[in-house]
Amino acid sequence: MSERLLTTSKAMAEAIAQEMERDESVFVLGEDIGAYGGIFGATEGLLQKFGPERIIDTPISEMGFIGTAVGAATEGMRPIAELMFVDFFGAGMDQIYNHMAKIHYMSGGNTKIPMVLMAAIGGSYSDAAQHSQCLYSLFAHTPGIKVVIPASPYDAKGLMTQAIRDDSPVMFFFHKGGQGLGWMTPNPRATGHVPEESYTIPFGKADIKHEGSDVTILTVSLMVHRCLDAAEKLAEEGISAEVIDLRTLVPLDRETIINSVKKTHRVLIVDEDYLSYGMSGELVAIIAEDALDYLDAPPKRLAVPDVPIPYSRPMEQHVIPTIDRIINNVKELIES
Amino acid sequence: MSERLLTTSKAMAEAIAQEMERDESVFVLGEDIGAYGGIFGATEGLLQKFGPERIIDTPISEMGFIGTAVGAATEGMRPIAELMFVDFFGAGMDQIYNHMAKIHYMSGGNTKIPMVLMAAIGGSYSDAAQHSQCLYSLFAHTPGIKVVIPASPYDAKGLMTQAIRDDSPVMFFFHKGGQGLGWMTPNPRATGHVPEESYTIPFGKADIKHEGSDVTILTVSLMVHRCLDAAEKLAEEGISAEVIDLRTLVPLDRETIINSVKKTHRVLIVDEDYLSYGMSGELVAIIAEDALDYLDAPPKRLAVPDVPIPYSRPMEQHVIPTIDRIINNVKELIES
Amino acid sequence: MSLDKETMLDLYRDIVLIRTFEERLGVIYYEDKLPAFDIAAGPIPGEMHLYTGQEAVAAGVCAHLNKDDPVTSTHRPHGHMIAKGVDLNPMMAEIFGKKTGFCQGKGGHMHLFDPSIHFGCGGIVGGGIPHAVGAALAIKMKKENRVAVSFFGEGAANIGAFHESLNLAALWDLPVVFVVEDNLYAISVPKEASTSVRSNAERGAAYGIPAVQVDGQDAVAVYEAAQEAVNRARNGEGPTLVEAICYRFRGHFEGDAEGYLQENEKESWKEKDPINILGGQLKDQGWLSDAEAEAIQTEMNDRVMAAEQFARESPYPAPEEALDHVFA
Amino acid sequence: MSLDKETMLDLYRDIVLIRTFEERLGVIYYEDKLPAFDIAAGPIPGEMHLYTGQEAVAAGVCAHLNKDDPVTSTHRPHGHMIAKGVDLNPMMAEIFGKKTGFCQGKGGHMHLFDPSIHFGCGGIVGGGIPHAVGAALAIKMKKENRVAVSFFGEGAANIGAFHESLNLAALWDLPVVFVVEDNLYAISVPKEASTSVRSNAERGAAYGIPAVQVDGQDAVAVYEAAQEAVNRARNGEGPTLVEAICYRFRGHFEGDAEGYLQENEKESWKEKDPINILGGQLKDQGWLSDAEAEAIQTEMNDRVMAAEQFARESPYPAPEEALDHVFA
Ligand SMILES: Cc1ncc(C[n+]2csc(CCOP(=O)(O)OP(=O)(O)O)c2C)c(N)n1
Ligand SMILES: Cc1ncc(C[n+]2csc(CCOP(=O)(O)OP(=O)(O)O)c2C)c(N)n1
Ligand SMILES: [Mg+2]
Ligand SMILES: [Mg+2]
Repeated sequence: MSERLLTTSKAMAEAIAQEMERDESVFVLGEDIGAYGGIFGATEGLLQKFGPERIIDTPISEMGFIGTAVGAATEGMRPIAELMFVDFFGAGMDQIYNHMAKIHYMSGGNTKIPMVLMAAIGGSYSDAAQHSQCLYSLFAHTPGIKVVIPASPYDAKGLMTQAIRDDSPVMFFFHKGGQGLGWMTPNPRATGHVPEESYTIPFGKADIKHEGSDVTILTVSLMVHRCLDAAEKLAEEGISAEVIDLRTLVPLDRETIINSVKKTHRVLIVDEDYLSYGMSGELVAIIAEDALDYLDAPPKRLAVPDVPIPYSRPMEQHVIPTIDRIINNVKELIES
Repeated sequence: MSERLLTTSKAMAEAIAQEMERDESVFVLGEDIGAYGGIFGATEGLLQKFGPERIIDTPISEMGFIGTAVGAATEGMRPIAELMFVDFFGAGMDQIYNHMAKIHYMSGGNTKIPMVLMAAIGGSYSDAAQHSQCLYSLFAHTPGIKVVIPASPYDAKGLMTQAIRDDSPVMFFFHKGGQGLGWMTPNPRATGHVPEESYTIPFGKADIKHEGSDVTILTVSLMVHRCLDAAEKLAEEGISAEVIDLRTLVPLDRETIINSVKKTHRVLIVDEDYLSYGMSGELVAIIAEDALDYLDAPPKRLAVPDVPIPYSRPMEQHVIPTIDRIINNVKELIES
Repeated sequence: MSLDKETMLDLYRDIVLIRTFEERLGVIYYEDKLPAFDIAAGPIPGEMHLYTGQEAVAAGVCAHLNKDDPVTSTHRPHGHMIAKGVDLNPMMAEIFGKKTGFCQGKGGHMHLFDPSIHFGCGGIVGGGIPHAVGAALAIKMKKENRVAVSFFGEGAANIGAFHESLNLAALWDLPVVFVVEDNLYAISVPKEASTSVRSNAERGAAYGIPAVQVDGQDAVAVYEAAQEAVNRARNGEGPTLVEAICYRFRGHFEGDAEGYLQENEKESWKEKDPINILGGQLKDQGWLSDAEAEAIQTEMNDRVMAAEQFARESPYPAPEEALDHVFA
Repeated sequence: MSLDKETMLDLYRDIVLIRTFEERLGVIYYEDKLPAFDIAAGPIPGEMHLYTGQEAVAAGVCAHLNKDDPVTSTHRPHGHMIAKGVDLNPMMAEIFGKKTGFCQGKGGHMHLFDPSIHFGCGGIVGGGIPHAVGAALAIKMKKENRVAVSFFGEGAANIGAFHESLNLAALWDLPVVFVVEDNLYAISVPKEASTSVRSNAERGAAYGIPAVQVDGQDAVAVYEAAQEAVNRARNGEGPTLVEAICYRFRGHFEGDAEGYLQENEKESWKEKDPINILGGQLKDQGWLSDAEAEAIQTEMNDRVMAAEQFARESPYPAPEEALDHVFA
């Protein structure tokens, strides 16, 4: 009997639908999440299932509708707000940063904000500087927000269900190139087995998506796919790379990272976010803190080299990590 | 003949005044920067000198007036916008992040945004979670913004003059506790010699504010003051700490950092911003990349432990680095 | 002026209580801060924004609210919270940063949260307006007949969140009342320098929201305008914008030199003290004797003193508690 | 309908040029993307928002502008840029991501900057509105008599930046014209679901800004409304809000399935094609023969083809150029 295959976007929509059936207080709001089904398909079919009272198309008012979600959460609802592209965060950042993330703490725990803010990330399709960013590092730097970044349909469903049930604010980042959309570059890893019944994946558990012994590769999101492709090619050359999908940056699975580095003694971080003052630096730092003496070579970081994402294809491919550059970095690391 | 002493706020106002006299296209806009002289004194006396046409009090419209500054910059002006508390960035973040920082790049260099966005940072006076943040790491993570953080009146004037003359957007962060304001906790290091004539300090040059040989302390802003106090106390115990004031995070003076670490073999980073995914991680990362074999102990990070800033004094003092905790961290580092 | 004795006396008692609370804070705040003012020192460190002078607005609006009607407030929240019927002890304790405060010392004067009266506030201008919209949306989704109220200043009416919130509330026909307290200034910036129309009530039309301007120093006038607005919301007839013209008798925050004021401006406004206006109306009716006014003042002094004593005697949180409550 | 032949023919030529440019892009865009649509493939990858159907608005407004009048636009910028008098070659080259583009390939279709005509745009809704305010402030500070214009959609009128910008422009009495192009939708969200008033012109009163609604399919009507607005700004009489009711004949972006449309909605709007409306008016006057119309179409075909050829023959930037231009 064959497994049921789903795209990531359908896996997300299924998780949301199952939680909405389970819990009346769950609802979704955002731009084009109703009739359109979400620009990236994350809410496809939900309007038909649950109607406009619980699947609410909003005006272009990020500050307003994210703040609305925060306010509804203080009154016992469990809102899911979609930001569409994460690049639009700036239009609603005050509500994200000073309210969603801080109210529970400022209230000494007497006021909970159980909400999910989901957003599409990433580039490699020439959408340029204002529609191709990742930015998860910004939010991982913010106390009070859990940061979830699935890289497979299975993880997307389990982590979304977990996020909706969590009593803290969760930002859920999905990569446009990993949704399995008909209009994006085909990506076999965007479709996979997803159980029909509801299930959760705990936060703070990284997933070793490819075991290896020569080098540890730490990454998230679409870069997991590229690192897996790279690992397969490297295997053909006898290089054994361990690809760790962190899955959540907050909480972070420090233990899995450190154990792998202690095993391989070499680490490459692959990050589609900007290089400096972000995820890649933090990961190097915790390794230097907990596994300094195990390192046979300086950790390497492959990330967007502190430039906005350029439009033109040759330039964009130069700044977003590619399979070839991942392979080359691993080889340099092995040789060093 | 005795040196002229100035507070940091007066040094900033003097730099702005001298540049406004020098260049007609320089003007200031923001909330309470006119008659009030800026909540933190950075524009004191400017309204009287230059009038309301060039010293413009704005409504509470961060998105509007920061975007106004961006637009004026595209038409040849050199605006200085004051955000008051950096904590308010969220109300104008889209203009900062997607426009101020990116227009020059997106335009292929055909459109310059020569503007300064200045903001007060920091806590230690019980202003709680929404008025005590530092957040410079967020902006240092953003390609296209230069990040300047002076720690003395002399540096404040020279770096402000440099910032105003720079053709790229500059964010200028000054610490409330370092302004030398009459209503803040007295801070001798907030007053110092400032030459009357105009001068500049180049970006990307860290300043070794206290030479030492046993341990390197990397820091910025008010934490420079606390690290200097700590270094003096440590000296009495025969521990020689080198305190490096980074002064600008973008560009970063990698060379001075690496050279010091190669000399001391031990490094402590003291950061009033949140611990994870920020400045402290980036600094550890570049040291691990360039000086791994010189480290006699894992680098240490003393920063706000990923919590919002609590209001109540005992809790706030527990999360913002203090002289005592700096001293203890140095000793642990020496002993390890 | 058509209210019954009970109602007017309740308003009067609220106003006197708020005034007494604020003026007492205005004394405590300076303990150990002078002679050389140090904002970080004393039993109540940090910024302090007092509501003295605007009491009639909070009292007149909250008189129509039940404990379970959500209210969002600002950096100047004490009056709204007291009018909403808060327990003064944990409120004062929070302002003192004590473990017995509503927020266990994490919030302080600008960040007071009391779920038992559905009250929240914050230090970011405009930040609370969308929260009231969200609370009203929750109410509508649950088919309850509660009403959400958002208080904010005329300065906040120029920030984007105001526009987005009023549009959403009108679009979705939500049970929410927006109360603009126009006290003429945003810190030092006068309304003429911040607001392109004479009255924020004129902005209701941009959303199809009924709007009304009222004398914010006159509790009865506020009461009547708020009654209509709250009833409209409770009856499912959507949002209202209430603009109350008022004045703060103290600086924007304690320590404000107020160099931006016109000469005699404050003095002339003090002739419109809400306590005297309402007190006069009560006395005209023969509903309040000097002795009764005395008695009310004494009662409120006692209540505030009791709260102060509770706060002073309460312990501080342990330093390590700073690490709690980041996540639920 | 009171314009002279020259003016009307100029409008007609602008509209035909924009239409020809957009419809050609609508063909090129799909090269190498089909049969299985891949947004990343082909000579023009990424999103593509075309202006077809709304040409009369750009033409009617920009007819009153000089090269040095700043214009800020949106994610749907081609029409405004062409009406502003752009050189088509570097514009097309930028859309192709070539080194010869205005932005050397860094911007692309949503991020076109040409300082020689003081034009900028961007992909963030509402992002350009404050830029026009800032440009107008610069003009006022320099005591010039230029005028800034900001184009944006009815969807953008619900974001905070709209509110803040109009308030600032009115407060400071700036030479700026705000043009809301109401094409009934923000992607899939119809105006009724996004806007709490029938007409955004009603929102001018919230800022004391004169506002006018005009038929955006009728170039002459737009021209006349814009004339008054631009003159008002040039004469130092402050901002104006112009609302143009219009319709996009293609999806929000290429690839849009448009499942959200009403039946026959688009067909009926196509009866209001700005080319036919203006063309009809010209023909009624005897100012445009079929042959002349043909000739204009042919000329515009040639211009667009020349730009396309220039773009296709231009080199791509070198990959390493991605590292340039982060800082000035
Ligand atoms: C987004 C934001 N910008 C600026 C500030 C600084 N600030 C605090 S209160 C205030 C004035 C508020 O004026 P108004 O809304 O009229 O309220 P009032 O103080 O008069 O009661 C300002 C500018 C802030 N807290 N938040
Ligand atoms: C701040 C922000 N939110 C959302 C989007 C996504 N988005 C791009 S265009 C668009 C619709 C804009 O509608 P409108 O302003 O009416 O312009 P139109 O597309 O109709 O020309 C949306 C929601 C964005 N680019 N920026
Ligand atoms: Mg006010
Ligand atoms: Mg539209």
